[in-house]
Amino acid sequence: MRIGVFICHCGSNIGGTVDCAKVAALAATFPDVVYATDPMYTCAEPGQAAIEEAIKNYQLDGVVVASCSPRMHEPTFRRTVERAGLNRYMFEMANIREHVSWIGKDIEANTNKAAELVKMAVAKLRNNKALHAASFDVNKKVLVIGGGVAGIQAALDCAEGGIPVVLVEREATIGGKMAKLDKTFPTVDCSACILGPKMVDVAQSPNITTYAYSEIESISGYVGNFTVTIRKKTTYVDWSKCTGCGACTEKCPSKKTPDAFNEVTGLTTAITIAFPQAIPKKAVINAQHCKKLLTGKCGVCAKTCPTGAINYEMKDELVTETVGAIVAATGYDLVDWTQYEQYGGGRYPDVITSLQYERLLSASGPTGGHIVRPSDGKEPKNVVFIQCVGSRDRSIGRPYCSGFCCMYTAKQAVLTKDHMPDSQSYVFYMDIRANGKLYDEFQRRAVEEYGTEYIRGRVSKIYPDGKGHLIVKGADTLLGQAVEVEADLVVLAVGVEAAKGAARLAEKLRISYDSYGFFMESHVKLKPVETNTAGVYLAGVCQGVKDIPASVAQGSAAAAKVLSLFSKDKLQSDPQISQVDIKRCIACGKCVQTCPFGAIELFDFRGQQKARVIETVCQGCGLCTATCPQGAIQLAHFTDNQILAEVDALCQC
Amino acid sequence: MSIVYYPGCSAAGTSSDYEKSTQAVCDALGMSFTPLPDWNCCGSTPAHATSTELSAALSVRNLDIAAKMGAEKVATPCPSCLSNLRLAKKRMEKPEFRARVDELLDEASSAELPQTYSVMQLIYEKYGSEFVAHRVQRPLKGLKVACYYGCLMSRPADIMADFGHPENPQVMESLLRACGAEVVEFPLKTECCGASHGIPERQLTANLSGKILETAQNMGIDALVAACPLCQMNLDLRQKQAGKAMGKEFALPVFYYTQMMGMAFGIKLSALGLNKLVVSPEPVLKKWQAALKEGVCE
Amino acid sequence: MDAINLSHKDAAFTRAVATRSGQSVTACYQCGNCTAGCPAGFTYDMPVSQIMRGVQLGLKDQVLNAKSLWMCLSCSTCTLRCPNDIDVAGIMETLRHMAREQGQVSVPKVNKFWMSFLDTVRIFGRSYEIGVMALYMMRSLRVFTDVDLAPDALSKQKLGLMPHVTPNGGAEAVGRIMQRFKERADREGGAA
Amino acid sequence: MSVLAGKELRIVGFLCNWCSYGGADTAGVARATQPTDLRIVRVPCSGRIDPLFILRALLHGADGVLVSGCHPGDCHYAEGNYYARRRLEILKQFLPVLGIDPRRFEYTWISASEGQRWQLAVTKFTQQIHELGAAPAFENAEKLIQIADMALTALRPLGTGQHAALADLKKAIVEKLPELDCVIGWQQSYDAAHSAPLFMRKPEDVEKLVWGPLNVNNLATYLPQYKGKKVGIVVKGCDSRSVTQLLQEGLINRDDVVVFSMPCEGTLDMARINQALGAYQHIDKVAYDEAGVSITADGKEHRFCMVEYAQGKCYSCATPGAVLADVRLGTPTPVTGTPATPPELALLDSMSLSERFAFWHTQMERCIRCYACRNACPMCVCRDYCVAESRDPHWLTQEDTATEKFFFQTIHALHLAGRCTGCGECQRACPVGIPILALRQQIARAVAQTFEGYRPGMNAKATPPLMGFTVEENNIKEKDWNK
Repeated sequence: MRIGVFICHCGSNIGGTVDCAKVAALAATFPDVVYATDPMYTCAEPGQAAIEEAIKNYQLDGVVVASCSPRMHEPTFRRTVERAGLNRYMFEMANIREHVSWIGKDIEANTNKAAELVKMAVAKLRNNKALHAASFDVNKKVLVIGGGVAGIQAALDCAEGGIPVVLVEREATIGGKMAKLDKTFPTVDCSACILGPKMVDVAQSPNITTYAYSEIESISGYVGNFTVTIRKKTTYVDWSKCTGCGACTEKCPSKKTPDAFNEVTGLTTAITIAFPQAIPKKAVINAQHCKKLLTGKCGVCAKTCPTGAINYEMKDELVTETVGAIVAATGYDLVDWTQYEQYGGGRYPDVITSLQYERLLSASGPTGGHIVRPSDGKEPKNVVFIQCVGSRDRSIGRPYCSGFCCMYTAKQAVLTKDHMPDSQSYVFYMDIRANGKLYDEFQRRAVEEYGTEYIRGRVSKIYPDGKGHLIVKGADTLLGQAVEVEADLVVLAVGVEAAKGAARLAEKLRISYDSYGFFMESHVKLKPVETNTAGVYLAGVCQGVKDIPASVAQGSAAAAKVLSLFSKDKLQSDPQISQVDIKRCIACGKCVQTCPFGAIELFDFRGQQKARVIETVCQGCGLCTATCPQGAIQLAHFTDNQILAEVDALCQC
Repeated sequence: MSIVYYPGCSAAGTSSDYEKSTQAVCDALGMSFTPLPDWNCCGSTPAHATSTELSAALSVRNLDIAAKMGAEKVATPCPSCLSNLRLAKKRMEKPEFRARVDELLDEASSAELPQTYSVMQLIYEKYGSEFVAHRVQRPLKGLKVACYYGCLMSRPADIMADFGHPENPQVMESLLRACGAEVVEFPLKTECCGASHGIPERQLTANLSGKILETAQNMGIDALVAACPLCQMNLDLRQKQAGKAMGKEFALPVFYYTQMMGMAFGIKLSALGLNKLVVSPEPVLKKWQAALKEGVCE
Repeated sequence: MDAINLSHKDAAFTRAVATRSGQSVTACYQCGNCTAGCPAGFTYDMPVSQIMRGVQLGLKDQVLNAKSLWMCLSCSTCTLRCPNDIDVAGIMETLRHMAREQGQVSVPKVNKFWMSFLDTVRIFGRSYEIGVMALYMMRSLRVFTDVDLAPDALSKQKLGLMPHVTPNGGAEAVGRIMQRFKERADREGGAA
Repeated sequence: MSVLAGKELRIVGFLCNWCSYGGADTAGVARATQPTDLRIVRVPCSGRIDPLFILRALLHGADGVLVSGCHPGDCHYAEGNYYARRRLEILKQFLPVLGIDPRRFEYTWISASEGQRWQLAVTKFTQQIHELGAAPAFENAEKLIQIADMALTALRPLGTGQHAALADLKKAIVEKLPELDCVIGWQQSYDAAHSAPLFMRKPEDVEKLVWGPLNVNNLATYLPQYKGKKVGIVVKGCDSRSVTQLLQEGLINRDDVVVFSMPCEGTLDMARINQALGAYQHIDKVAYDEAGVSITADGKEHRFCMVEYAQGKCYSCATPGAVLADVRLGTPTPVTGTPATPPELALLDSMSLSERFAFWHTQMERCIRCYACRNACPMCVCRDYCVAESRDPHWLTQEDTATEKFFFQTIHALHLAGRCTGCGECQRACPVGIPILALRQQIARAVAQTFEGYRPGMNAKATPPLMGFTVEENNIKEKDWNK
């Protein structure tokens, strides 16, 4: 074999702490290595051209690049060697950046380590075989999980591109958090006025099938051919008959049901339509509060319904859809702020969340857009906003910034003054993060034109003074003093966290999530929409905190990814799958028993039982290879001999 | 195995009423303690403000005697002692620290030192509010009270995690509710009263106690209930000073929780040291007795 | 006010505070929660959050001279509510120890009260109120500051008039602890 | 390239591509400083990691091996790490009997976002390996010869089976024989002091059947080759466990096998008996009584008491009667007490790690690589496709070193993990008498401890522990790097 080795300096990223020239010199002495060099930037155009040239000039039949993580550039270099006529699997990478130069400063140790990693890569490459991808059909249909603004955008863009879309939403209506907002910053647009038309488009698009009040039960398959089971949760209302007329909600006697859409700022009926612009506009019975379901007596809604849609016997239903790609857009939930005992832990009615405040501000909210104190229904005068509740707080395990609270707080302060010109707003903040288009200007207006008092410091405690006020004890660090405000209403800018159940969904999607439950993108800078599972894309806050414009942009980006994936009629399968050596197989069935994907089957081969791999089902985990005692089933590109070669290259010296 | 009792210095002076009522309530519940012989002062704030090691040495001497008696737990009514004894045990887990402290002691301390608990926590964990309610003979009817723990009963949070939320403990509330009192949630229950600065910086203490008393009085309660000798002294003996600082006049009796429990258990008032309260408890007692009589008529 | 020259900051001081308290000083992002919650803050010459800032910047003299160190009540509200899990009260305590070692006691009466308290503990093994008072008055050269309380205090027997001596040599044992502590502190160069 | 003297040790890491390799990348991106000793082998999934890769590394010069995969529940391939967790845990418990410090191997779970956790794990593990120092080389181990003490108290009476219902058994076999291709039993071998397998096809063959302490062979070994044919087999209790295990793995069909059993009273340790008899010309007489056998060879009488000369496995045997049988004859043998550690394993237990290393090195120097151990094993089903003699995969070289031979023994032992019934045929078959059964016994002990007392060959319906998993493992603790 003739192997070429390229030790990348990556500017000073590697060159700074690894003697690349020395590594190249050492590499030249490794078995089968006929050419070794140390380019400055291997991944750049001249670097790649140099590889292609070397392949031709030195008749190389294998290439090792020692540079960054293969998770970053393995696909890049595979394409490079392919352009020069080699099989793309006749290529190995040694990670001497993330695993060497960036984690230690000892040049001698780093250089030695880099050389050994190259030696391992060469040893493995000597055992590599050319692999050829098979091609398979793509099911050009996409699943969008989550019907918030990001999911809506992704669904609409895909539908516009002619792709059938299955949109699954956990709640009874799409719209997500944005549907609950009164106005949006920095333009103070009416949220319902800009989101509403998009929701209607979803309802009217012939390409979009919406499953509201539904959740993902399970997902199997792989890029191009996923099979998804969707659990349609029991609504007790036959939606095929429900016209959304609302007659049932007028007659329902259980009028003290907490109103989830209004963030429990008000009450509703046990059978309810989330809000007038809901899509789909269908009724749902809340089983915890329905008299008929709790006691068996009532049935008013069934009597009222003009289409006979009510069905108290209804059960959850499972439906199966097959799709070729998936967009996860599951959004966020608010941090459980009641753990802040110093802010009353949820016991003071006049300490509310910013999302509850949105409902109070909203003309379609429980108070018709009048700001009143939940405790006594009176209009507040002094309104205190506290930022970073549940954000930038290590003590509760939420050290990250929630990104948009600074802006919506400024918006809410502005709206407060609009609603109640005599009111005075105070905002306790730590830093103002207003780095969007027109954002800082807007925040300054809140101060300069609306007279909002911004106080730089965190709040230590809120307590009722026993005379109807809430004492807010904070600090003004600019003044260097503790300060107090006698507040009538306190609004907490509660931070965001990954939506409940995000981790469980990630497991079903086989994608990673970070320690806070946000889904992991493929690369934090360069692949913010892709995941490490082919065919699964991300949009919106499920990937990390972001505001509406960013969520919409990512929704469109995810749709673009889906459309480009679907632009091909066939996809190439990953040839790194298991293969059975028929003569070694004794049909003991251990591989069949352990394969997580059911990708191995026994078949009759000239009168004898043998195992075989179903190519399109095998995902390439290699569990079977580790299970087979006689080594009869081998995972291509990670065979026993390849890994043994790596181990031996390291140990037998 | 036995629980060893560490009374703390104030038990013999400022808070002999706390001591008396604690003993009476424990007797009534059937909780027995072995006295810790030859105990010494934990050093309180002055010791730890001087040196962590000195403070630990003073505390460890007590824990060590208890350990050698085979004690499983140490009980103390005083939150300040509790905090010092617990911190000392925790810090002794570090070998370097232990070596430094052992150097100060007559002999090296036992490897395993017993953990310290407030008497309140022991009562609550051993008997629970249901049993306490069962023991009540003269429920605290008609009395609206607020609980005040002070700053050390539930803090520092990392060593007092077993007592409840450091901002909002509920043990005293449960016990007093079991005794029949109407207990209001007191938002300042763990705010500081000014502690031992009463002597050198009386204005500081007067201000802090004043704020607590003011909020408490605004809530329309009959009495404030405390669990710390120093807090009780600052809120009761210094109530006039606090009033002056706030420009108000307070007349809010400040009981120990054990006095309230003792009353409910039907223990003779003289055995509860109520005579030591500076702000007269008479209005509270009258209201209570009137409510009890009413109950009889019903 | 002269500008503080940060290029001369005392990095060793910052490190010493971090090591002795076991706390990460850099974790503080100056939110001011400690200042907001500090019950004694209104008596401070330098609020807690600024003490933390002073420590970060190595402003040793300014920090160790602060009266705040002596007005701190050790109630640990600052620690409890710190969003960065810093034991701020622990840092205040460390600073108090360091200040005393350097002989910088900016509020002598508080320290005198503490010393009086420890004296009674040293002699009797336990504290007793009249003893503390007497010693404190001698030290601070002032008469009983709480005269207004005397009638109530005395009539309600709030003050222990007799020292309660530990019975079985405990007082002597405590005396020996204090003695060893003092000797070691002298030896190690700190003023106890 | 050798290890940087005085600076580094040889540490090999096996990391799954999706979580832990990503976690190591995340640590790198965060510039999280780490010791430089570790070299990472990237694999798709922790389930891909054959424990033998780790042993290969440890026997060939690695001072430590660190494996890391996705957290249980988060596997990119849904279940791979659940299998890995069980296999790696058993490996960790296997290492000490080899003489390898189990602290030289750790496995952990680190997600792609946990750069800090990765930094902590690498730092702590490297520190742990530096505390242990460089691993001793197997080839350099000192000489150490020790022999197991066989004087043990048996859990059941040992005897010579003189009251066995042999006549009834023969009758039963003759009755069944017409439906069967053959029935496998024992007959006298080249002399009366030895037995050999007997394949009965005709009624007159049945007359040759013998029963007694000389019937040492585990006849279950022959069953897989009859797969598809109807056969009968005569079993001792221990043999029946092999039959059960073969059934569990589907290597034979229940409908095709008729099992004949009688309670076993123990078998003789032929290695010691042959040694006592020495070289002889002729066996004059073999006489049985209740307690033992008297063998007269060349006119000299040798007395072998069962309590003294039984096979090691017989002392701790708790299944003298068959676990499963179609025809069961004779009175069951009572079993009292709980099994003690078998003598071979007890010997290893009594040694230090370095003594075990020395012991095995000495023993492996004696190994002639005849593979008799493998050929005798009823569970060794690969036969002609054993990895020992293959180039693809190429696990073993033909180099005649103690290390290669020892590595073969570990391959055999790990391939049997959770499957070996402890019949001891491997050890009995060894012509040079290496106590290799101890390796299998250690794994059996680890499997029983980890999987709620699981014993292979007791239930044909059970799932072998290493072929399955549970989401929560009661007895497998996650490595806590903060300690």
